[in-house]
Amino acid sequence: TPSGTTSDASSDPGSPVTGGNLVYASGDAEPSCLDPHVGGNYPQALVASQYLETLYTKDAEGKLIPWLAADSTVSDDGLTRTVSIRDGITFTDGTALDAAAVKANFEHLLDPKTASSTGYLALGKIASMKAVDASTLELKLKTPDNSLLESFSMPWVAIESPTALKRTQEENCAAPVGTGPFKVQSWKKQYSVQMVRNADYVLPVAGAAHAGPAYLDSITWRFIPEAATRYAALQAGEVDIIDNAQPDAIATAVKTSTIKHLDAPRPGASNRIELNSSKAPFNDEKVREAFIHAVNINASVDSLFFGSAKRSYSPLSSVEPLAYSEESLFNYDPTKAGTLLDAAGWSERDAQGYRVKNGVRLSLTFPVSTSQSIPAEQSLFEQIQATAKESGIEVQINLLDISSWYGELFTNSYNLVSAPYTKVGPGVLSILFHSDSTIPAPSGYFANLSQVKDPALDALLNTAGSTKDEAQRKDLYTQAQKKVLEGYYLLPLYDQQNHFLYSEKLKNVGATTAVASPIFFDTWLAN
Amino acid sequence: MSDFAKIQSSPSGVAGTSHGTRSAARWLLSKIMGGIFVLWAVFTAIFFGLRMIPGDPAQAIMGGPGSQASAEALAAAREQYGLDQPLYVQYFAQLWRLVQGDLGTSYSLKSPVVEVLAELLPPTLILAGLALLVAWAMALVLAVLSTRSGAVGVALGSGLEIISAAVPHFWLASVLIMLFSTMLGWLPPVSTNTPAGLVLPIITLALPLAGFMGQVMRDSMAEAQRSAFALSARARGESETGVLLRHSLRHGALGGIALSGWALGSLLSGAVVVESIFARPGLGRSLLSAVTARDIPLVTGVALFSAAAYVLIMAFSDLAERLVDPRIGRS
Amino acid sequence: MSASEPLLRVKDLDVSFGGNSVVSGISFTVNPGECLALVGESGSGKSVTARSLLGLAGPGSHVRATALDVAGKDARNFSQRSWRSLRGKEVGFILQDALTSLDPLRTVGKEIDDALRLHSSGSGSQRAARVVELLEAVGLDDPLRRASQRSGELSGGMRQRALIASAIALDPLLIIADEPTTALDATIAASVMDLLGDLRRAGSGMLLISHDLATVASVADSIAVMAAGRIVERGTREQVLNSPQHPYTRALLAAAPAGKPRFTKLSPASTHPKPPPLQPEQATVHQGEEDGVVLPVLSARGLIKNFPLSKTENFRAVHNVNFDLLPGQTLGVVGESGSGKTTTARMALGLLRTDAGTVELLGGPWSQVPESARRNRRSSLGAVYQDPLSSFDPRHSAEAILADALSLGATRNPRAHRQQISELLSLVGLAPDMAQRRPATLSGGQRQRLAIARALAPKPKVLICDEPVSALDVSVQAQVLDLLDELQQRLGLSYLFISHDLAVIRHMSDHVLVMRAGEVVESGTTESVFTAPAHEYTRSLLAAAPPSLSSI
Amino acid sequence: MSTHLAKLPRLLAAALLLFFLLAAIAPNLLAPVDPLAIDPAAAFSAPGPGHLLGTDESGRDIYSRIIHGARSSLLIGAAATAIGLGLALVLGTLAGFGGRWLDFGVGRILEVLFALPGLLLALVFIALAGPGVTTTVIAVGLTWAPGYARMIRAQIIALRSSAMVEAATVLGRRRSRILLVHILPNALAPLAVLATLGLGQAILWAASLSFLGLGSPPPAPEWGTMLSAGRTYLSLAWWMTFFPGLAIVLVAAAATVLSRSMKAGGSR
Ligand SMILES: Nc1ncnc2c1ncn2[C@@H]1O[C@H](COP(=O)(O)OP(=O)(O)OP(=O)(O)O)[C@@H](O)[C@H]1O
Ligand SMILES: Nc1ncnc2c1ncn2[C@@H]1O[C@H](COP(=O)(O)OP(=O)(O)OP(=O)(O)O)[C@@H](O)[C@H]1O
Ligand SMILES: [Mg+2]
Ligand SMILES: [Mg+2]
Repeated sequence: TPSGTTSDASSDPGSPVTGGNLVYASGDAEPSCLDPHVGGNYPQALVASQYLETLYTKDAEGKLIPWLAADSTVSDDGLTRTVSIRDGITFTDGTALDAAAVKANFEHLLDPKTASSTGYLALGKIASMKAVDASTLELKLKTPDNSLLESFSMPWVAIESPTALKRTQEENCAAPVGTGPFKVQSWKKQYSVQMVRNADYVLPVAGAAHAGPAYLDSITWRFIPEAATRYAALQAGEVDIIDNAQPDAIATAVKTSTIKHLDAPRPGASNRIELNSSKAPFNDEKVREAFIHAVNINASVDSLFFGSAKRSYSPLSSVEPLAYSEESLFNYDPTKAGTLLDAAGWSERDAQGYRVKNGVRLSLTFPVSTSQSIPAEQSLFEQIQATAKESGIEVQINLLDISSWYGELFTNSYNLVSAPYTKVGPGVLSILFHSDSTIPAPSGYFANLSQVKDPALDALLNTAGSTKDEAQRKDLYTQAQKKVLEGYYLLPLYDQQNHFLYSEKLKNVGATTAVASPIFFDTWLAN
Repeated sequence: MSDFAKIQSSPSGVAGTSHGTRSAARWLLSKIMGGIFVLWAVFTAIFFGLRMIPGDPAQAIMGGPGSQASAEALAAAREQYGLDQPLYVQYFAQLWRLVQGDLGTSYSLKSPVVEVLAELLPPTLILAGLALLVAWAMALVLAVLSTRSGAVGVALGSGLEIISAAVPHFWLASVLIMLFSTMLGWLPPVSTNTPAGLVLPIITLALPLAGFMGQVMRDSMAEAQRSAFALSARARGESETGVLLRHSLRHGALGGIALSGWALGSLLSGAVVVESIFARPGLGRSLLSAVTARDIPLVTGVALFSAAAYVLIMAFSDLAERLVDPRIGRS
Repeated sequence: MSASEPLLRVKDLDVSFGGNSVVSGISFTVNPGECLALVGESGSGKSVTARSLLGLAGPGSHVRATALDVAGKDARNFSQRSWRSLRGKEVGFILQDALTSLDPLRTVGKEIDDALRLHSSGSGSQRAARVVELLEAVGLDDPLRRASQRSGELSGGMRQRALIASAIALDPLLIIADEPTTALDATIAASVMDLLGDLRRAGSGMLLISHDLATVASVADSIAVMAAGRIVERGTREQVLNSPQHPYTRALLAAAPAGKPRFTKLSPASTHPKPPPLQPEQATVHQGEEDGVVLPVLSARGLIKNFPLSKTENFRAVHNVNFDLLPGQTLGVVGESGSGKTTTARMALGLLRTDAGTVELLGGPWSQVPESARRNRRSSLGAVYQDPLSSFDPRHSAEAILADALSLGATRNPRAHRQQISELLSLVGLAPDMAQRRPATLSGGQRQRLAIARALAPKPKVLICDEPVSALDVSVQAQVLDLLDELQQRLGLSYLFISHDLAVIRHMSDHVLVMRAGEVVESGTTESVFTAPAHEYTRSLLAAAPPSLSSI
Repeated sequence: MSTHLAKLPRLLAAALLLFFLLAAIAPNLLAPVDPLAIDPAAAFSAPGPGHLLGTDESGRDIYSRIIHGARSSLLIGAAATAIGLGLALVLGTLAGFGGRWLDFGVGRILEVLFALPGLLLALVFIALAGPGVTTTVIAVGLTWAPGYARMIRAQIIALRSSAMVEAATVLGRRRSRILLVHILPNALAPLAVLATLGLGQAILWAASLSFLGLGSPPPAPEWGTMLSAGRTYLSLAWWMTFFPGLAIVLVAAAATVLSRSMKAGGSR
């Protein structure tokens, strides 16, 4: 369990019971493919964590540990990575796990036809690979990459049966084959994915609460997009656990004895608002700083999240060991905001009280994707809008469907945007703030949404990503974080929220993967 | 029939088809030809309409704009789905495939649209069908009760109808869930495989429809109650109940039948909301996600399906009208 | 109940709707085998009276009577159940509105069977046999098939008969027939009256309601005349018809055109204001006269109109019709419903293309030229329709309608034509304060006057009148006919006058055209056609007409 | 039933609509509190003396938002209805007065529009034009247009062969003039009834689109948006959904009552 995961599963769960069907209700969009290699988003990671396993993972303390891999070494120049694969593990279709299988997975991920985005990016530095023997895989890298093992811990690069991967993508999407404690049995579109226990499951390492197969017979993975319905279903006992729990539901649930709460913030970047520095008015650092002081985040977060979200002052998630926080930069100070804006030339006001410079209103466009933000977050944005108005800043929130939202980003039609990014390790900083990330992919996509283009920062990130020295890595990433925070490129809000509510009948909930998706190997349903 | 019902009711007049057709075969033929035309037109409209939506279809195939598909991957997808061809070639190719019963492969689900529809159609049909039945029953009961029970009954009945026809689906759904699941614990808030899971979705869908149909039916029934033939039935010694059951009810039903085409559209639109809220698999929900994901083949498939359903329903309601009302079809 | 006891005894019947008294203080009796006719103009309360006798006065009604004995029972405090046992069984009721009195969704057989079933008379098969028997009795051909048809498949006369069949199904002691012939044309009306006469001869008492004295003259034993909710005169048929006492009865009798020579007034002179003196230009008569030869103002040669029934079949609505309308004269067109009268008129008006043949107006080509060529000559040809209301734009006031017609469509602003409008209004006998009114707020007679005023506004030479009075009450009809007569005399108008009412045609026309199934079967001067009909159809038409009142 | 009692619903409906109309014209008169003013500390206050109808998740006054929301909600309803009617007028006139082929063509177009579920039409249109109030309005208008067009066409066809038009022809009036002076005005009259009814239904539709995330942009107090936002907090703060929902139901119902009584009055 990564650090930061808190579960109020208090006291002794009692003795385990074998059997039963767990009903999980997911509020995320139903994946179009159950194989997280294809595309690669969090909903896929959530469900795939039940039937797929990764080469590495994180232990309860948040330390990276080998999982399907036994060990890994890197050459001195950092360009050759050798991974040794654990013995005695078979996929649920009977295929044995070996180096060739892992190689087949990596090739699958790198094949354009697979259309992997997250996994593809994570393995982007691999130049070539070779299965030296059954248990040794040798990877040649284009440039050194010290976050490769962290990448290996993400479900998007989970290892699947090579035999199964040879099937058509349609078949593989419907029922990927892995080594996990459960296996996919059937998928009724828009309703549920049914998974059954993998009776032959072998735990890759010792250390879990028990060995052998999972306690639960099966898992029904339902898709219930409406938050209120999902919570009502949990209350009614129709489902046993729900994700994407709403803050108000959490607040009421923690007061009851029948519903328990699991808080598992996601790794990678924090949830933040990006300030687009590539165009007016945020190309002026003073205006960025002024905006950040003009909005009152803390009061809003407290009231909207009922204490379930802790304010963040870092570009990285609190579960990232290398996260650097700088609270002093982000205090609510409208007076200071006013001074800064006056200094930046936004001193006049128009009829509605908004600031004006050269006849142009200080107006910020804020596209918000309806599918990416929860209602509480949308309300937070509205409150930001309201407090910004007091300082004479107009914020225009555009609620958009996801396709249109990307359209706004690709055409640079935004001043503010919030786009969470999940990745294990501080390497996410390079994705989000390196100037290379301002160059759009063929799809138009780019991750550096604040559009920082700072050669010094680029250099810091480059060295931090390739150094073998852990201390230097930490120092460089801290400097990089300082730089983006002090440049007022982003307004951190809180960790990426990942709250689960579950029935008290469900025991031993809390184990998660490296990306904080829960796993139910040790979980059982009390009678 | 209320004016509102009139605008929504059977378009047989619009199509300009002559009702003077004496043979059933000709009637059938005209229905089939009309149906084929509608399907073709819907296909064409959707084909060109969707292509006007900004965004690259290849991008949609590769998992939407958020995915960082490589240029090669995009090109491969374009080729695989024939998107590299000129638009008219694509159009005729797709039309030809459509004639052969092939609706293409869904961009987002990566499986044949025909299969997706086959999987999602039954739950929606069950939901919509039952909702229609319940709506009919509720409308009839409301109409009969309020017609039978004097001024207060009429006021109460029409008040109920007007209010239930004015309730937004999603609001009703939320309130029903709060009431019957959270507070009373009688019914599951999400659809389940048990019949109990169908109750709330059906009520949500049926109630506004019932309100609407009730208004129309009661109008027709009230008109029948006031008519000369009702008076002559009374003069024959018929009781009020007899007049209602033997005469007015049919006229009320006729008003309801005329609404069935509209009801279908309303049910499908309502299904989008209801299926989302109650987490039911179905066509409505996939329509919403398909449009959001710019999944052109799936949107086309759903549109074609609902157009076909519309054509069928119209034919059936035409038939039903002819059965109930022999005036249609003659002269 | 003994034989001598009356079937119906009504004393001081009052009916009111929400405080509005509609019927007050009515008393009458009907004895077995007797036929009492209740006559009076529209709205006088006849139907309300009839419905009250069955407890069906309607929602919101308040019925009071000192005596109300129906079929020997005091019905004043009847429960719904007692009423139901009376209705259909002891009293058969034929509703005023025959065309809509049968449920269009049910078969005629079912409707008739209802009466039998409700009073539990016989088993299913017995009842079915009885239904067929009844349909046969009322003179429907192929009764077995008729029983399985719905009212929409029957003609008006057939529906009226089916309704009668359902009313007499249980051999009621008393039959109430409310306007049983109004909707029917002369031939069919006559046969329905015959049928009712047969029933009465079979021993039933009857209350016959009509607004037309001429129609009841042949059947009724005694007559009660109603006006404004009261009975103003009552007596035997001979008493009432031959020596009417009440002025209202006299007016009603005078209003019937039957047997009144041309240009005799049908309505009391006092009913409309005196027309203003003639203007010289309008007084010119015989415009078409040249060198002593009278040229027709409107003439038709070989008119043919076919309507497509299907792709292959055509229906001959008008076939080879010829006529000449002479200046200052009236050409009457008569014939049963569907004989092609209206179609002919529409062709003459240039509203319908002719399939063959020509129409000439004032000696110039009319039907063959395009509408644009006709447009500026339209002012010499006007039209008056059966239903004036629907021919007005409901949003316009009377004066706007007239202004539009006066200005040839240039304006609807009445100010420009104030003088002419008031002249027109007084010409047709409408009070000046009617100018502001919308057509819907006018009475039937007033509407028809307005329609005539509008038709006269462009100073036409020819008026085509298609059933201009058949929707009107006898007394109102009389006023309108008088008006048309008078206008013709004063303005020298020519009329093409269409009616199915022989009496009206005879009263109005100089020449007559008898049509049947699209063809003219006979034509000639009014006198010759009516006194010496040459064609057999004309003779049967004349025979079916109700006898003229003077002959009784 | 006494006439007073019969008139009561009509009076009530008229009063309600007038109230909301007043709210749309002069919201500050009825609700002086700023509908956008947030107060996180007072979030989720239950209805009471301070906040008549409670507050929402941002502590905004619900009563004030409903009153201030009347303008955009009614405007959405009215504009959508106007667009639907306008489009229908063109189509209906073409069909009813433009000759057989036009009639046939328009008839087919209408049939096809009918065969597409309204929501699909709206969704596709919103995808095409991007979300927003204008788009919503046009989308809802588009959805209703075929129905109105069919009505108008039927009206025009009925009028075209009416005695009124015949009388005008006999008086020598041109077709164009007959269309303008007699047919169109008379075809439109019954549409007033429909427009009233459509107003309520259009607001309902717009609300549904808001629920699907395609409505007006925040923080504008639009009823549908308020309704769908409050839905999340149903168990915590029922008043957040109940009152905006009530406003929608009341307006839609009042519009129905009014249009039905207009119709009854018109046919008399
Ligand atoms: N249900 C009713 N409510 C109110 N007024 C009514 C009702 N029924 C009839 N009346 C009024 O009663 C009066 C008499 O109507 P009734 O139908 O008896 O006339 P009538 O003599 O039969 O006329 P007609 O020859 O036109 O049939 C009319 O003024 C009519 O408007
Ligand atoms: N537009 C039309 N299309 C088809 N048939 C028509 C049309 N107009 C009239 N007819 C038919 O032509 C025949 C003559 O009709 P027309 O209206 O001229 O009769 P009429 O003598 O005026 O009858 P009535 O006395 O009932 O007014 C009827 O059978 C009628 O059904
Ligand atoms: Mg009457
Ligand atoms: Mg005629």
